[in-house]
Amino acid sequence: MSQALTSTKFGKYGGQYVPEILMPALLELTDYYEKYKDDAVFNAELDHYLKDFAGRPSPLYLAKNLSKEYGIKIYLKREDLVHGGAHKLNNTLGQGLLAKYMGKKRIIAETGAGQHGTACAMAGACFGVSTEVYMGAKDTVRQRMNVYRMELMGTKVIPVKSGSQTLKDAINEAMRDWVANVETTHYMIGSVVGPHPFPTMVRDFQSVIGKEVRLQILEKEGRFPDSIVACTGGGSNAMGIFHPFVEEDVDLFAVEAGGSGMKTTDKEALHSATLCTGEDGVLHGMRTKVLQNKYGQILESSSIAAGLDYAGVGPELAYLADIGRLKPCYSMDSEALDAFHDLCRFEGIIPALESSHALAYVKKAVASGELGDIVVVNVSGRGDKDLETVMGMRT
Amino acid sequence: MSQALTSTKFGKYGGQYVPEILMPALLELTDYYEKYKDDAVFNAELDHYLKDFAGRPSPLYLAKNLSKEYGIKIYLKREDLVHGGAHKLNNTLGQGLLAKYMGKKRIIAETGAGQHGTACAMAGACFGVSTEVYMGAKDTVRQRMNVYRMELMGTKVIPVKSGSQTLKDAINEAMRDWVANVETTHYMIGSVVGPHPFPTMVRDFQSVIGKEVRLQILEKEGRFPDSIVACTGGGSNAMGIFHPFVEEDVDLFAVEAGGSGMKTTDKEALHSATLCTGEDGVLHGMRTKVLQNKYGQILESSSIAAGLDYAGVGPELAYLADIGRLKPCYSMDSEALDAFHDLCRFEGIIPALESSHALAYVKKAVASGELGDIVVVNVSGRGDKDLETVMGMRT
Amino acid sequence: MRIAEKFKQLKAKNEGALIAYICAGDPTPEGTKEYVTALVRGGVDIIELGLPFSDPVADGPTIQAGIQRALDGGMTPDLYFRTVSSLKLHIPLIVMTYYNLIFKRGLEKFVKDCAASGISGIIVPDLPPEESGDLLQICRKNEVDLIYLVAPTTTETRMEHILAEGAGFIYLVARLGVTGARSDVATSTGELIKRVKTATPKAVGFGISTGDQAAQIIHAGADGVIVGSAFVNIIGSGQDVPERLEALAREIKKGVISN
Amino acid sequence: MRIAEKFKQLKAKNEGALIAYICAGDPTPEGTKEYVTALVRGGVDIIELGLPFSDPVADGPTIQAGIQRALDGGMTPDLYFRTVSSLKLHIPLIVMTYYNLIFKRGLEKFVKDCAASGISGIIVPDLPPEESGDLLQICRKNEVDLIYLVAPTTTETRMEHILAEGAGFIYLVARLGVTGARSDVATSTGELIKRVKTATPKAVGFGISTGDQAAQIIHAGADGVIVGSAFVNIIGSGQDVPERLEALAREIKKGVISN
Ligand SMILES: Cc1ncc(COP(=O)(O)O)c(C=O)c1O
Ligand SMILES: Cc1ncc(COP(=O)(O)O)c(C=O)c1O
Repeated sequence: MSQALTSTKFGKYGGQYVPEILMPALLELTDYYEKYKDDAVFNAELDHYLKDFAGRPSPLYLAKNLSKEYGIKIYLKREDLVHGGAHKLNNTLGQGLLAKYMGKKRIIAETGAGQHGTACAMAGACFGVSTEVYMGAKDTVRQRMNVYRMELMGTKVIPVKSGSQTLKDAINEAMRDWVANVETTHYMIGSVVGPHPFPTMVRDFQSVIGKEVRLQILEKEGRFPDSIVACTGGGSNAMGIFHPFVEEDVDLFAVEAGGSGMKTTDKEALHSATLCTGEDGVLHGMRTKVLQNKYGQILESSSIAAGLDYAGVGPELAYLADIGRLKPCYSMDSEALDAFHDLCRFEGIIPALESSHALAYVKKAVASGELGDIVVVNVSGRGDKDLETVMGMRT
Repeated sequence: MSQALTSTKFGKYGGQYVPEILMPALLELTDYYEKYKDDAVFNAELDHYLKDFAGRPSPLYLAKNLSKEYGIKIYLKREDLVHGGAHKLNNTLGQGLLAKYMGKKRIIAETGAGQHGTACAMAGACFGVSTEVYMGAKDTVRQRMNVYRMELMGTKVIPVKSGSQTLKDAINEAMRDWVANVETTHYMIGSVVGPHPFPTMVRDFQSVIGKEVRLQILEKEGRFPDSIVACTGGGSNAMGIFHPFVEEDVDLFAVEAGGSGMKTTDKEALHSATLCTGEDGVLHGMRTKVLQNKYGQILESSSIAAGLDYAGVGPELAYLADIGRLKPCYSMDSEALDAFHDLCRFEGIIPALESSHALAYVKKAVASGELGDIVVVNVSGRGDKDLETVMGMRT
Repeated sequence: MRIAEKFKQLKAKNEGALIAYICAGDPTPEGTKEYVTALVRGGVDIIELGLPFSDPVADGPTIQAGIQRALDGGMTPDLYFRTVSSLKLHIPLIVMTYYNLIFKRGLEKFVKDCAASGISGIIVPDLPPEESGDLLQICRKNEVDLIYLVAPTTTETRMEHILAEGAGFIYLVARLGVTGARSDVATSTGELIKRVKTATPKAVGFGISTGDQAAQIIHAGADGVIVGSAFVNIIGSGQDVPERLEALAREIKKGVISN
Repeated sequence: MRIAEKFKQLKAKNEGALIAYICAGDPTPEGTKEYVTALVRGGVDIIELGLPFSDPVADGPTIQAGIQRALDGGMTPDLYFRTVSSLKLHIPLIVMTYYNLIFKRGLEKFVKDCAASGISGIIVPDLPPEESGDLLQICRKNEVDLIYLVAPTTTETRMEHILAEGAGFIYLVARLGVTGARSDVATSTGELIKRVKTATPKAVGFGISTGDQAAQIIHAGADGVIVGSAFVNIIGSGQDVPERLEALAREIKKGVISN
């Protein structure tokens, strides 16, 4: 078993910290994934759905007005234009198709704000697989439109009343369901988190983002960008755009949510900056950086951007941060809001609050010169889902 | 002047029924449009924005599940994936760029549900032109999220308190503004309506839809479809997809809103089926089919789909209907809702209620065989904007 | 009475014309007769009686409100012609309305109804010369004047054409914008009056509400002024309407004869 | 007392083992001592004392609630070891917790604290053998048993490996799912018991709450049963807790000796 072991980790991070019941399912999933990952038929079918259903490739847009405003050449990777309004569908189409190939009759998933849940519902309807999504009871109230979107597409949304009734608890509950129904059910994790093979598999499915950027930026600039900036919750949009550049001379910036302040108490963090401030731990099946107290109890994280509000982070990001290949950084709630307004006003694009964290970092980092001359920012999603939140901030 | 006259009409429809003040502006606009319409630089710039900003080309998606369900091969033209969530941006980018070339400092527009207004706000921000949008006061309340979207992008939304406080009155008010500020201001009409050159110009800007379909369907089927179905309010998404096929052997179906019933009183119509039931008249600068009472007073129209809720229709559609080149038809509110749910459930795509009228017609027309074997349906927009409406219908 | 005749009379007296607009049926069909009478008492030379249309794009808030009151009060084209027939005025009467009401009634019938009910001119603010060929022919046949508008934006070529076709008087739009009372006279107004070179009388409208403004405009070379919103405002107030209509008419009329 | 010794004693008496789980600190640290004593009085052979973790993915609603009460009551790893040290039991004590608490404390320190406070075994439901190499070595060095779980889904190859490594007893997961009391015995349970061929004692957990179920399981060839949710339910009720814990323990114990 030590052979499989080596490939489950990124340095010391990653692994498979799950109940014994699930181990065979993870091994089965790994086998199927290995088998289809480079399979021509599988990839042709996936490409078809990415193109005609999801609307890929998403554009790489030179934001002229914002570039002028911020004083650096800014390209926006337009994941906001992907069906459903975020990069999340890249992953659910990949996993959905794999689940179909595996003969799974049922898909379960967790969701925080509802973006991943919506993407699951879309994939579920598209592939005709019955889908159930766990969502913190608090989140089902805060994001009732997304609940409704999922229901419209035939997905059952199950409110989770345990713990803090948010994303972390939804993951816990989805894992419990998986433990009970592992033989018929595929658990569709929504980011580069969880036990192996999820972090690798989700990264690969999301790498379509970075692969497109490679071609697009060469066409537009004849060279790679100096830097790439992406917001980081679990880290899937970040790894998706970073991965194809890891071997290149391009600086990578993973922007976490600084929340309302970089402080923590014994039970909660006022932020979600796991790479920046978390400590090594084991959560949701993986070893990674975790927001935890001195005993190892997981903290409740927070952020104005529901999609970044997570106490863990993908193990590969923890590894890349450790070896200095990416720079972990953060933007505060207020900075993200400011950048949100900038992109709306200067470019006519309403970004997700998650993506606004990446934009905010560009705004403040320009002065230091660390971003170079040309930066690509991953606009991981559109902000329509955030309008109520932003309206609530108006004074 | 009789020479210009000939080109302003489609048969007996169209023309320029506007106050004298505006005539020179219409002539100027016509001149500029004639000049840039085939200009290589203008078109290269427009193509750039359509591609990188708007996300074109939009996919042509074979809806396998729905095809099976309805019993006919259904392709969906995915305008729902265009930036902003509808086809409207194709037009506002075109007019916005033209306004910039014309040196206009200000853009005004009318909007009903807010889709065209949002598209104007996007174009305005993108091109850095100050933008103001007239919107019926009732609509500003019903569609407050769209009001907020426009405001976020720096557009001023002006509530119109006259008349029925909806789209018709917003158009009236925008025309009044234009009359007062015609020298500095471009009036960005949102559909193939209004005085010449708008019906022609907007059709041309929207024709990108049909041009893409030509290439896409040839690639997928090696032939043109038997029929194309599009919902019709003002008629811009319909003309946009129809126009490149008018000379081909493809049947065209313009689906109007049958509302809650095909009846009218002296003041209002329970529907918006102008092509189907309207009579010749003159409204908003054009001669066309109009919903009016026996004296020629314009009726208040109605539809569950705000974007179809209009008492007029583009003059070219009236002409094509008269000569038998397109078939006017309608779907009721309830049929549209039913088709809306079908597309959500079977395909994981939430269509706009406008577009749902086109889908509903396909559902009921299949039996007659009039659609042939392969139909293309224009999914003119996404339904996120309609969730509140549909939720309100749940019992 | 034909419009040309009226202008000839006034010219003889060296007076400018006061043309008063109110909307038929605002707020009731009966009210209109009373108000027209009051205006005539006040010295108005020509009455321009609006036939209310549901979507009056050339009108500002004041007249829109008047039109709405008229529609709510039940005014229709049929009733309009009956009302007009019963007026029995000794001054010219002009109908001002939007094209769809004419179109829907049928051009021929509409113009014949005008002629039969004593209307001597038609103003259609949304019908530029490009679209008015049919109506013009029918008007000529029936000896009803189709009155054209010119605006500060009207180009020279268009101006020539309009002046060649226009009958009754030329309606000079004083400023860019819609109808509505203003307190000043736009500088563009004087320029426009100079640009319009024609033997046909020139009357200036849009924004005139006082005797002073009227005097300035006549002084600048116009043959008459058209006043609408100022009267409709009074009707809208509902207070001492006939008396105040008469008084305002008298004041403005003083302005147009003061030269 | 070492776990193996306990099983040997029971084997000699031809008795099955009753292993009782409750969560330390539920609902207060003091309560735990009282409840453990009650369970021992009821005839429990081994105590499995949960160290509460914030995110217990392998546990069902009943035990989650117990864990939440314990955390709210202020239970921490430090306090846990102090509490355990003061228990002074004459039967084996096992800690059941999730890996992050062990990891955070430091594997070495955690195991030493176990040994020092009289804990003879460790169960970590989210630590499969693939990830447990380090902990296993440290456990062996400190003579603490690392108890492995096998499940109905465990394949033959994995089973072999687990049986080779496991110490104390093998924890057989009776059914797919999380902890929680059930009224039946899954058919998969019997099959699993047969599949697990080892000299190490086999104890079956997940879903057992009655003496009848316990009897069936022992009859099927297991060496012991693990009962958790049924006890935690009693604690959750807050009513006559010690008495009812003791009574239930006695009933189930009767089941495991009835063979
Ligand atoms: C738009 C958007 N961006 C980013 C994220 C964060 O996820 P990840 O870090 O996996 O990209 C989310 C999660 O919901 C999201 O909706
Ligand atoms: C999604 C969508 N479809 C259709 C329409 C109707 O407009 P048109 O008939 O001009 O395409 C609208 C108008 O707002 C719309 O938003």
